[in-house]
Amino acid sequence: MTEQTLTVRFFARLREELGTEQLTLPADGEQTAGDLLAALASRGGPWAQLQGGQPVMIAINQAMAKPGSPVKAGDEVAFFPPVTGG
Amino acid sequence: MTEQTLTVRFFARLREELGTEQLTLPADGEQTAGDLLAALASRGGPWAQLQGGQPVMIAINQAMAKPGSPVKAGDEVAFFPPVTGG
Amino acid sequence: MISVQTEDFDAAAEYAALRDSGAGTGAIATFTGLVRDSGDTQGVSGLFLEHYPGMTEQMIAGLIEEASRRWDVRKARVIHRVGELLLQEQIVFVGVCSAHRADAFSACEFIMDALKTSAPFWKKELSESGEHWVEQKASDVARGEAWNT
Amino acid sequence: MISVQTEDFDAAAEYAALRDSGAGTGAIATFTGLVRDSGDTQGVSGLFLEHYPGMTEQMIAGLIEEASRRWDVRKARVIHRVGELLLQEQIVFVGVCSAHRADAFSACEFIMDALKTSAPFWKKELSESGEHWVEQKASDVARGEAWNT
Repeated sequence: MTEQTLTVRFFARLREELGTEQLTLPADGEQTAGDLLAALASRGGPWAQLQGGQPVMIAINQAMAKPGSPVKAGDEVAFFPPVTGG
Repeated sequence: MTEQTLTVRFFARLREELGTEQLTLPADGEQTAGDLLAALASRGGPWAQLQGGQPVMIAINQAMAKPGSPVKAGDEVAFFPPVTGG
Repeated sequence: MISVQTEDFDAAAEYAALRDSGAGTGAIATFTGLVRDSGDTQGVSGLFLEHYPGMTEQMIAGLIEEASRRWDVRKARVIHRVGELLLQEQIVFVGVCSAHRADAFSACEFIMDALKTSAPFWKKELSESGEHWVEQKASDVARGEAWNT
Repeated sequence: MISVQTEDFDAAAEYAALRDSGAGTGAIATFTGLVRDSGDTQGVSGLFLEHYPGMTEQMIAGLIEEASRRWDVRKARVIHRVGELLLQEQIVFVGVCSAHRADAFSACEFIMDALKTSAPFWKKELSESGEHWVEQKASDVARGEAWNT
């Protein structure tokens, strides 16, 4: 029962505006990345932008994912703005 | 009256097969590059390939030209196979 | 081979290593991106580049694999810098060697386009008036998607 | 700048010179062609390259001008070797720097494709069994013509 949490990471503009680089949250049974975003957005303040604001990209365990992708205990879920590398 | 000739140059496979790098020919009034090719082809032997053989490219004064392009005294006319650089 | 690093790179040494990759190589295409003033902001002095360690390297490896399935790729090299970079510094290097010219160009351009649209890097422009995150360009997204047709 | 020469070239020095071309440069694309065994002949040891002095340089200058009309080209460099070249030696270098990535790639590839189909160079393959002139490839002609659409 050591893995009943998941890790949430934020990058770039989101990391700065949320003032948060990483969170550990309880893993909540049948949950999608979109559910997680909605729960975080309901914190209000800068967190509200996670829903209905600028586009938010999602990665689960370092692979691109969609709002409907399931997340489970032990996962690393990341939220970030569209990438601008190169 | 110093310029009543034209220079004909051959490159690559043509230069080798004709055994000729350069010719000086009398400039013959109203003449095209194609006329010149036909006159050279009529020499027979390896020269016959200049008409009806493998494709022959034409340059006049170092710019690509066509069989119908006029040639005149003082011109440098070159015949060569399709290019294969790079 | 893939490197994500803060240090600058030696494009000459990278070219030499690509060239030294066997008798079948006939073509080497390289691309280097430099920090440029985007023109959107006054007095830009440089960039700060953030990335997602681990995921970045995995995604780039995936891009090289995909390029190798689509074209003849004898060797590919990708270097992407992160951290603070001044104007005119080198940001990114992509080098591909192939038997054939068209394959070298296509694979190099595909990897470079995909780096812009898929790999988790984010640029922040640093200027006299402060700093701001660069927005993704629609033209980059379109170029990335064009390879899927 | 255009060079047609028998000597080898230093791709690293060429890259450095391209990079040093002003603050607007964001992208440098390079292509290097190496002598490769075409696979058509047994025991190829190298090539002999003939050209039409004067006309070659004029045609390449025209290609660079055309590329500069079609794309953002800050600097372009073409080097083409002639004479006898062994397997794996460098034959040709095309480097373009531009403000933009897509322009650098397009201009570099356009010049390279046109070099294959328009510039008066001829290759002779040297092998154990003698030597023979390389025939023009239909695929090269098609690639050259594709830029005219």
